[in-house]
Amino acid sequence: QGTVKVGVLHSLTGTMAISEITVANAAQLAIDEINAAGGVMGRKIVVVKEDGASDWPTFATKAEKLLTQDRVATVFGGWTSASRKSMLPVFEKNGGLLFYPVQFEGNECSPNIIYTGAQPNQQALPALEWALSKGYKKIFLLGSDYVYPRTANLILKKHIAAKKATLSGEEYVALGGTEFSSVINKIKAAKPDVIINTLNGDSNVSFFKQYQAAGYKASTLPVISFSIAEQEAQAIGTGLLNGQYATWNYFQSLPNPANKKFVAAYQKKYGAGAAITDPMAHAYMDVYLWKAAVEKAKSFEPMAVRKAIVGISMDSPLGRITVAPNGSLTQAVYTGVSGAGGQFRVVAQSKGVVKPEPYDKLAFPGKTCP
Amino acid sequence: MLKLEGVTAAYGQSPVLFGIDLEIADAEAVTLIGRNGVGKTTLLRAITGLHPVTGGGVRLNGAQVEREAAFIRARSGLAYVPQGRGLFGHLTVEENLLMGLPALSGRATAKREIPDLVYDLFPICRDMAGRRAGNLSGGQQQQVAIGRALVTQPRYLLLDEPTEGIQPSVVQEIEVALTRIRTELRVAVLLVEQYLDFAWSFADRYYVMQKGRVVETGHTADTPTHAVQRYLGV
Amino acid sequence: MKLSTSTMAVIAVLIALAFAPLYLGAYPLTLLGRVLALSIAAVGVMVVWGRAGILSLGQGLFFGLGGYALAMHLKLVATPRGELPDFMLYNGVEALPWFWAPFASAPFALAMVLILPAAAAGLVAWLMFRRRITGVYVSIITQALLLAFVTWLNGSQGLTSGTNGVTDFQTFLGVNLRGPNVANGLYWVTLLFVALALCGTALLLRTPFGAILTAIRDNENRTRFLGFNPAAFKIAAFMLGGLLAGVSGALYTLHLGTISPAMIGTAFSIELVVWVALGGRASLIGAAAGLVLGQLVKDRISSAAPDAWLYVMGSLFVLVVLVMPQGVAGLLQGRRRPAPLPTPPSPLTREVSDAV
Amino acid sequence: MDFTFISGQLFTGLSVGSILLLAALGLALSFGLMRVINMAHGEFLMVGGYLTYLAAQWAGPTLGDAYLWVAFPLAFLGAALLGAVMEFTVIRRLYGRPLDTLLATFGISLILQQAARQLFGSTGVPVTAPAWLGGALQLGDVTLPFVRLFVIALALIVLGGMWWLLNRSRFGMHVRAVNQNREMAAALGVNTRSLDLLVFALGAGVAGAAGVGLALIAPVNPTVGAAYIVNAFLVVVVGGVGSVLGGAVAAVLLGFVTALAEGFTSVSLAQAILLVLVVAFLQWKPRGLIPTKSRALEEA
Amino acid sequence: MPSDTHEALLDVRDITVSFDGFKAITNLSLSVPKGSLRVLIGPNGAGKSTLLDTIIGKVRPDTGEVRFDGQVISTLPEHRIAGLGICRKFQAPGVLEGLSVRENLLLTARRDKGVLGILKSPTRAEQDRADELLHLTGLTGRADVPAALLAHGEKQWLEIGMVVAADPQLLLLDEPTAGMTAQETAQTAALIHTLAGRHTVLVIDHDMHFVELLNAPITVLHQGQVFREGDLHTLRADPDVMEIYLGRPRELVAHD
Ligand SMILES: Nc1ncnc2c1ncn2[C@@H]1O[C@H](COP(=O)(O)OP(=O)(O)OP(=O)(O)O)[C@@H](O)[C@H]1O
Ligand SMILES: Nc1ncnc2c1ncn2[C@@H]1O[C@H](COP(=O)(O)OP(=O)(O)OP(=O)(O)O)[C@@H](O)[C@H]1O
Ligand SMILES: NC(N)=O
Ligand SMILES: [Mg+2]
Ligand SMILES: [Mg+2]
Repeated sequence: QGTVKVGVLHSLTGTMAISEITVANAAQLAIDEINAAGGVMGRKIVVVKEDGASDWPTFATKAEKLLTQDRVATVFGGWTSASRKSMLPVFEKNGGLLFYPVQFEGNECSPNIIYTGAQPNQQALPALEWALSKGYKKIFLLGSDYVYPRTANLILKKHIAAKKATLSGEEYVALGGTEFSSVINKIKAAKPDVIINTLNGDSNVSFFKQYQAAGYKASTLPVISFSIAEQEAQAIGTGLLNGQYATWNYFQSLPNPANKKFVAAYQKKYGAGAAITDPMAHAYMDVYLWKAAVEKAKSFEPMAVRKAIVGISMDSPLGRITVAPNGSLTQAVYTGVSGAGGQFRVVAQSKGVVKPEPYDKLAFPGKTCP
Repeated sequence: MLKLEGVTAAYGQSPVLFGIDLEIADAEAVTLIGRNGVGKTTLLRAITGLHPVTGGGVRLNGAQVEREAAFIRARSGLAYVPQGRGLFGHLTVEENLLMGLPALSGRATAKREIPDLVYDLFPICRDMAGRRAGNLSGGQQQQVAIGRALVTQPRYLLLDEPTEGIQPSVVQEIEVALTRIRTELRVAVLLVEQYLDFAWSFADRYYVMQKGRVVETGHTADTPTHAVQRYLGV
Repeated sequence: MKLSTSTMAVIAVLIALAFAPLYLGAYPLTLLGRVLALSIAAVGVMVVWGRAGILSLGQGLFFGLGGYALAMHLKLVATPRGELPDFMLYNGVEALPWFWAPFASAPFALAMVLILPAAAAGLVAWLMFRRRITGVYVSIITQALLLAFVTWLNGSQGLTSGTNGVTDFQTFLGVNLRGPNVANGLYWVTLLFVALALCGTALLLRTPFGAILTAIRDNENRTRFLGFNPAAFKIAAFMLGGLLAGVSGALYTLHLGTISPAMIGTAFSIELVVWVALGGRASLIGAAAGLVLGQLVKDRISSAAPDAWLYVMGSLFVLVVLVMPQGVAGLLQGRRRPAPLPTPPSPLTREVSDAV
Repeated sequence: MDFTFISGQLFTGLSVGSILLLAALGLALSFGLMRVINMAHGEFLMVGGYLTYLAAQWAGPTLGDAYLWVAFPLAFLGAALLGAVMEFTVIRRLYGRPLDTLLATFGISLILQQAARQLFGSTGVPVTAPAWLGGALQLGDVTLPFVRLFVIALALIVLGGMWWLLNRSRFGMHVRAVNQNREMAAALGVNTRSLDLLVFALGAGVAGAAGVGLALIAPVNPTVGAAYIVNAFLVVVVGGVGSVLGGAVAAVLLGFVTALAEGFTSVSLAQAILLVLVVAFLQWKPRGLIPTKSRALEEA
Repeated sequence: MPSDTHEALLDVRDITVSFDGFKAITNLSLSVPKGSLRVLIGPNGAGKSTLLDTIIGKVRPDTGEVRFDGQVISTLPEHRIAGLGICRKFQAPGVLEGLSVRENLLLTARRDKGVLGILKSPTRAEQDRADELLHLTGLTGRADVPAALLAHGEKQWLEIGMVVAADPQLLLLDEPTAGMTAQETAQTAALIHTLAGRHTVLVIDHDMHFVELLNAPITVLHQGQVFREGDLHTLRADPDVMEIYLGRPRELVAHD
């Protein structure tokens, strides 16, 4: 009676743990804060934490467990699109609700998932716009070989063509790949103005080390990354990343009061130097979003919450956000430049907030969410 | 003096040796005979430390060694030529001989090289020095194996059926060589052998084993071979 | 035929399992069904490794072929007529690839669930055993082939949906996979297949086929000079292992509602082997039970203490190999028959043998 | 395809080859000689990487870029120590059972990865190459980064040392003898236990030192070892198990094949192409480039 | 003693075998008539085992060919050669260690050795044959013991039993008495006599007592070539044979 269970399902082990543990921490922080403030509709939140172990079927299995055995009211979790895709049928079958905090490739709108990370039009396209506005006309697309980079680049290519810019090359490296000699050689031959980088995880470390060894720097060939946030920047070593760009809906350096409070609280709990990233901020905010929706619906019933959540608007560390009918967020987009301590300084931002578009109009004409 | 006192040994749960007593004086030649499977090889392995004893004692020059590792016993002067010869097939003949040198570590007196006597006794060791030992024929391997045992400058030499598969003239050479080893180097020899004529002409004393036990012992000079034949028959 | 106590115990367990839906909750039942589906692959590992001595680290390849064969059908069924599967659309594929088309037919797809893995295993085995590749070479080659397959799956998103795998199925043979009673039905079907795999393999290994596999494992050359063609028997065993892995993959896909490269990769394939080692590579029941119990324990511990889990699993790998090389089953029957595996009898005589 | 690109790819082949070789060299001892399928080999590389990071942390402030010269001995000794512990507790019970060592060492690799994760966090740690390795040699239009040249040199030095040790030294002869017939070697006075320990530790140490080189161009994180392990084994198998030189040739060959495949198809396809080519090659030469008859391996 | 090739069951024609440039067999020809018993002796390293290796397909001749019953077999895969009815006992015993003694005999006794044929259980006749051989080799008490646990000599016996169980037309026995006692050697000789006639037997051994008991034509091999052919008595008197092979061993002195 006095409690409500929620699931937190991230990879705590395996390759993805590098990114997901801190995301789980951020969700936990929000839950702790809410509990300290009296809970949700008078009930304390009890967390059931599960490990997706960087293994997609494990995500599905654990989701099944959370929904059918623990009977949680909602789940916060997932990072890779693959993990989300494998959980999706489980949520649909059992009528559960999942908050997914990471930027993704769009092309999906399950009624059982709240996609709070950026849609392609909230990260990739604004980054392209910004690059073009800076006069970078020859664009090299580099990504990890999986769905998000491939689809994001498919969309980018349509827009590059439409904007009469030049695609000077496109390469994919297997997830976790560490060897970039050939890629750099190809880049050298292609002579692009800018690289749009959708490499994920550790590959970025190798790439930037080898990019620098080959004599490149931000001033000669800038790189705009979509999967490098403050935490990854620390791992790469800030010396290597200096002056490079990233585009997100959030940076740790955002000056808004909600963010100041969030950063302080997180660092108090997890260590003073802890880096804070866009997916973490989304995960943190997701918990508050869910709370608001529950209170609006006056019910923990997932489908009632899903219904109530549309239209909710709040001031979060990301700034002002609103939930659109398709279950994604209307949010602002920032491009930052990497500087000391792995922090990004915002150099450009969207005019106001950007509405989420799960299906890119150019790449997938006629497709919309039901 | 090499002395066994009530040695027992087993393979897993099944005992194979039941209290073996056996003694070899310095420079003595002793033969150990018995039918297939009575435990002769196991006994030699127990003496060298390659097979653990489950009871009893092994004394080497007065020291209890039954708990010592095989390499320690080798360094105290025990050399072994196993059934099947145990050469390092991928190493050359010369390297095989050199592999006898580690047994000299810790022995101050020893010269760390292959004694000329080895080449003298077994010219094949020189003729085939660069060949891979695994490619030699059986008889050639046997000679290299004994030669290698001599490189260790042993006081006790244990030989497991050294004439098995060896051509008659080489058997004779081996007999000559073993006799010289005994007399010139004063090495004691324990010879496991099925070839009775050879064993009898070589050894001073004999032990007969049956089903894991020593059932008879004596001097070869006093006992005609046919007197021990019954232990070897069906 | 008189039944031994162990056979009776197995039958009792199977009966108990058959009634599991009556006494297990929804999640435990789902979980049990899944690991039972996997145990069929474990039976295959037992044959290939436990008996024939071939350690394949690429069983995921055959598991995946079975799984993908079924998944392609399920995906086509879930796609509206005249349209392309969604992931193809997002990857700019314009027409249904030729090798997808026939999978629209259920009988074809079901046949492929059996044929594809068995044929692929046969081909791989033929390539290796024809050239007398043995031992760890086989392990490394199978792992490399699996990796190549996984890399290709990941890299060919328009054809395979890449990392995401094939997902979002709706119906199978007219049954709504998200319907209310599907769970029990699927569980029973799985159990039926497990029983079939166990009985069929047990019967097969009782014939001299089982003995010849052991003979080949111990001394391949000798069997050759006795007039047997070891390659043929090894290929047969490998195909059986592949077939069982394929069936297992298809059932698992049905259970999970998705199949993706991550499910069939090297980690999966090695884990499969380890659970078999835990249960007992020389024993059918041991292999299957090792997998089922191993997976259930994994589920428990990884929920309770995710950080500790890898330590537990890692230590388990080490301990199984060190303390019980014949697995739990080996411990149980240790009294009856000395295990010949761990002590190669006499390296001394072996070294110079004419490599028989 | 222009000349610059092609010469660039040739250099890529060489440097990929040198990395493969570095990753594989320790295996020449543990796998090539001792027939231990050490799936935790990658974790020795990882340990080398973390120790490089620590060396930079401790020695960096005082020594500056010279921290690298502290890193090599530290990584070598650290990994060797770990290898020794592993041999002492696990491996020595498994000689003659290569497939079992594979499983046990896979378990150890899981443990080491998790330990690294808990000690250093799942995010990798940054290692930056010394400034004097920062530049590049410019040959016409072709850029040869110093870091790459350094890694190639490192691979050559380690290769030469290992070759001498195994084929020319007394120690190497003992090692080969022990691994053919452990019992007989013991019966000849070789302390096989300590020799095994030494050899395995040495293999681990070599991997640790190689890890320093890798840390200069690749990430240092808990899973980095796993990224190299399969390729390292392929190098040994293609080269011919037991042959250090075969391994070297194989590494360079695989490097060139990779560079060609990456250059002329796409980087993502290259790995699959490489793996299939390796399997095809083994059809042709099942025992690798320089075969040694190795019964221990076949009888597994 | 050259024999008509039509009668010869085994006909080795002018073969040369070399290993890394070293010629183990040089232009060797040998033919063995059907139903006969032939003994092969010669110094260690003469190439005797290599000749058997070549017959069973373990090594391939560089030049020349091996014919069996008129058919060229030196190009066939090993199992096919065995399938034609050639079975060899190796110098070092090669039994199937993971199988029991009885299983060893049953497997070799099978007629159908194909993948599908193997699924049939052993026939009554095969089982009886196995029991008979267990008795003959003195291994009845060890029937259910894994062959790995046998002593060296017991393995020798088991392998002899296996060769007999295979019931081949041509038996190749490489030093069957190595490590046997004198009595066992005599038993083996007796056994071989019962086999000759129905089977063709080629025996290699260094034990002259045994060779004497076999009482069969002898071929002496030396440096990969046929050196002499004849009976034991003639050969013993031949100084060249004495020089390269027999030496002046004790038994010669004793018997002369
Ligand atoms: N590795 C082993 N495991 C189990 N039992 C064994 C093993 N090796 C030998 N035995 C058994 O131990 C007993 C003694 O064997 P051992 O080899 O010592 O006999 P042996 O007297 O040397 O015979 P042979 O004359 O045939 O060489 C035999 O009964 C044999 O079956
Ligand atoms: N695989 C091989 N590689 C290289 N040389 C070999 C190989 N096999 C045999 N030889 C060589 O061929 C020659 C003949 O060897 P083989 O084993 O046939 O002799 P053998 O007559 O059987 O001798 P033994 O009576 O000692 O058994 C020997 O000199 C041997 O070194
Ligand atoms: N959705 C992603 N970044 O995989
Ligand atoms: Mg013996
Ligand atoms: Mg021979």
